[in-house]
Amino acid sequence: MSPAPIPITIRLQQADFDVAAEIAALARGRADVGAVVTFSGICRGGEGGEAITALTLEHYPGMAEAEIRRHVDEAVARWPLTGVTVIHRHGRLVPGDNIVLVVTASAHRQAAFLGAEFLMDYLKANAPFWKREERPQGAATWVEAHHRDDAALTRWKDS
Amino acid sequence: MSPAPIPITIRLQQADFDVAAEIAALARGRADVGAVVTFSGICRGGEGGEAITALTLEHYPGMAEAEIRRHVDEAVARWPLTGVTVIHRHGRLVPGDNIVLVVTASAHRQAAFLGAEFLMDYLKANAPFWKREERPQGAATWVEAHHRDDAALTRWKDS
Amino acid sequence: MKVLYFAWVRERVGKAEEVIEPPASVTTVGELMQWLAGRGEEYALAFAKPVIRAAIDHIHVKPDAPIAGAREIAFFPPMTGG
Amino acid sequence: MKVLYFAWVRERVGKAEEVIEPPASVTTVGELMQWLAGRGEEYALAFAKPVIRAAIDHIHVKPDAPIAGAREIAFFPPMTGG
Repeated sequence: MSPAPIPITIRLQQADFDVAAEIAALARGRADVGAVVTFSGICRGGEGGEAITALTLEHYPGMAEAEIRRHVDEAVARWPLTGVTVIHRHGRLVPGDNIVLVVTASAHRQAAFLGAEFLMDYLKANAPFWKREERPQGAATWVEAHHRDDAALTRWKDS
Repeated sequence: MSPAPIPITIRLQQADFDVAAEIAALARGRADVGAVVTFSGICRGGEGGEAITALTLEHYPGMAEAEIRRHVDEAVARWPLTGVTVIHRHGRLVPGDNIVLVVTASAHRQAAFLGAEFLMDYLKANAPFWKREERPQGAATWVEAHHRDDAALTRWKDS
Repeated sequence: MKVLYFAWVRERVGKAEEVIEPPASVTTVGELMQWLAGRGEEYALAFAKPVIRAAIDHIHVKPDAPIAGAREIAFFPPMTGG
Repeated sequence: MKVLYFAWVRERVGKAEEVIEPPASVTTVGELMQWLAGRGEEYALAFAKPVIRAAIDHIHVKPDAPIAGAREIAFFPPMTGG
């Protein structure tokens, strides 16, 4: 018997998101959800002492949805999740703005935590998004990828 | 230089909580928060095929707050968190009701995830709360502690 | 010395708290549990299971912990919060 | 064959997408990058760094991936989303 399909939502949007509404969408009216984990990524105002005034997120439409969907499907195959929501914003954001939301629901806490961490690690390293930072002085610069984000993925490799 | 104190909120209450408001309390107006993780524990309607109609949570006032505070302080010492909120409900709850909320904020995602998982593992095994389940037939019974919850703690031991 | 009972320990003893005066020969938490178990049928039932946990002044303790100086000792089943 | 450019690859090339017709001798993603790099100064600049990633029809690929049958090939820097 293959498991029943679970609610999966993936949205790329300029608009902000509502964490409480997304939690409710996965938990309301369900008696099998015992644990909901959310991860909110937020635009910070600086990095290593250097101020950032804004962040522009460019993405690859079509591939971004497909790449996120592949990883959500993998998370659902690996852990007994009852629902997954991923929302990634694009466009120009300022410090304090939400960037990304991952919500995972499950009967128990471990699956929900692992699913959310797995998805965030893969979003950081594999989802086709690029950040450009604006600073008080000087031109905007593209953020360089962190080695630590690739390193984070080794945790999820089989064997 | 000792680190600046961070916002820590611990509440034991009968009332429900508002996840969005608790996230905002740790992130709004701050330029150093890049990651917020929430864990919501929710009353399920059954366990292993047996229906549950309600859950009553008894706690040890005074010790519950102190025990949670000790573990929040340990989490803050272990990871660079910028804020922590723990809310645990008590009294009678029905399936779908929120039971517990942990919110952790940090500059980066890893500390926020680890802090939240650590706190949930310790809340499950060490915080003085006891659950009594009501079923459609028969008397209410006290939930037995799970060995897996004690096992989960071994992950956080030093060395 | 104030003693508190929670969950099914409370239900079996039939009260949530009481003030007790154990003899001087009772020096540890484990000895106190044995002494309490001898106070009557309801106590014997409450303290029959070896799984009972204890806390002194809000700190988890093991059966060999000394009770000298304790203001408040609590007995309860393994915790099931979260 | 449609080619897309993102982030600083797009900025250096000076366009977001174009249709190209590489010679038959260009069979892999890596060879296509070399061929593109020879199309002018802006391409040479865009493809100078070895870190550039590629995707064929929305799937990440390595430089040795064959381009035969590809509808859409994208070039971009390492991703920085999330």
